[in-house]
Amino acid sequence: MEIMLRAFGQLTEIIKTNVVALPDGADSDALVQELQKMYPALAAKKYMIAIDKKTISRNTGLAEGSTVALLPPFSGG
Amino acid sequence: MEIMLRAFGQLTEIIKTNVVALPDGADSDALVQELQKMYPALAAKKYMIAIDKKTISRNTGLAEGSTVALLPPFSGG
Amino acid sequence: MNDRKPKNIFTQGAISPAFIGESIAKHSSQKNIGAHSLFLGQVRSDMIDGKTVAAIDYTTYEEMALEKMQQMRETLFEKYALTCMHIHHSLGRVAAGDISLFVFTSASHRRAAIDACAAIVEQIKAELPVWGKEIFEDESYHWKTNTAI
Amino acid sequence: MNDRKPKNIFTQGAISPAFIGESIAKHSSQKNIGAHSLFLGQVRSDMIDGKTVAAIDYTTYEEMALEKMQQMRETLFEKYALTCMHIHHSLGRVAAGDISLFVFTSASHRRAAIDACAAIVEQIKAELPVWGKEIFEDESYHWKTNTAI
Repeated sequence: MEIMLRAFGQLTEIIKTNVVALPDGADSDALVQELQKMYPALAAKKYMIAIDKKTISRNTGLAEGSTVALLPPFSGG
Repeated sequence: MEIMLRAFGQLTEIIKTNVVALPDGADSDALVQELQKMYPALAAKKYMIAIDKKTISRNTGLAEGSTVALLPPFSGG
Repeated sequence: MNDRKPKNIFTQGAISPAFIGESIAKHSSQKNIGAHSLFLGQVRSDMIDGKTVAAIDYTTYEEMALEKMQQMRETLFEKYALTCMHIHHSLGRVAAGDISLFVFTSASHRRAAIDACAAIVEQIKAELPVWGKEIFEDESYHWKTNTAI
Repeated sequence: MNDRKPKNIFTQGAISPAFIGESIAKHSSQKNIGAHSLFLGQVRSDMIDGKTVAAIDYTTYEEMALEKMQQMRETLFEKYALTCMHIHHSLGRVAAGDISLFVFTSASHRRAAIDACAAIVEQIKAELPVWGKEIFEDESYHWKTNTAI
């Protein structure tokens, strides 16, 4: 299945794709593993994950067409 | 001796003089008694007293030319 | 003792929103400022005993108020890491909907600006010798009282 | 669930002091307002590793930020007796000395306006998906981090 990927802030410098192909039934942990394989620099970075605009606090299932965003610490204002 | 008197806020409606003659050595309690004799409506009013711009919290001596201000509760802002 | 003449804070009539905008603009050259906190007091058309407040007429004991404000300013600058503070209070008549108090604190970081602004507003309400006379639409009046909220 | 489209809070570039003045002026017709509290975030020319910040370039995850802001707004109105609240955050480049955040709360009484303003500023800093990239005078950069002060 295809996952839409969005990176923000500092992570835009590491992540260069906006689509990731994963086996059907993959979850957010699987996505992170795949991304770290593609972009080893990601492992050292601090970020939260949002699936379809909701941040998650534990491993969460993904579906075809889910939009996953990687959010480094916010620094607005 | 002569005391300069200033009234503010609601008390401007009661107190109509700006000079009060008192015996030499009179204190703020004596002034209040004198003012309540002149303006009986004053007795029912809430106010603080300032002598030469400093508020007092107890009976305080007055001197020739002291400026005594009667300050109803503040309501600025 | 500080013999310096206290800074004036009083302005005749309402404080205009354009003046507030200009005050903000003046701070753009102070590039160590990261946060501004502003408090504005606006005259409410309260209903009191069936009558509506049309304006407040403010008076003060000016010499005492300016000395008091100067003391409050010095204490505040000792307590909070402020870059600057500006206070403007109206005297005379201010119509309902217009602004009669403008408090403006600036600092490098937000906590100092926000906390100092909130603190000085409370002090102004409680300790500054200023009196408001609420004028109703029929020109009768009521002496304003300040509350803790 | 609230399906209403969230209100936009983002504006391209700096927020002008004149716009802030105009926002204040618009409230003079709301005669139940007694207090306004405003917070302004101004870009500091911080020195980082010997280089001076000339501007901050802000980006956001807009769809998520607007939904988040809408939730924060609803929670705030449940907690505080506000008349209104307006939030403006810059996107893109804002020069040092210019304003990138404008928070404006109004209420009948000061405690609600002041407390709500302080609360929403903290939430914006901590929970709104916005990122600031501090651009130095030589065009190199540093990713901004927010602090609790």
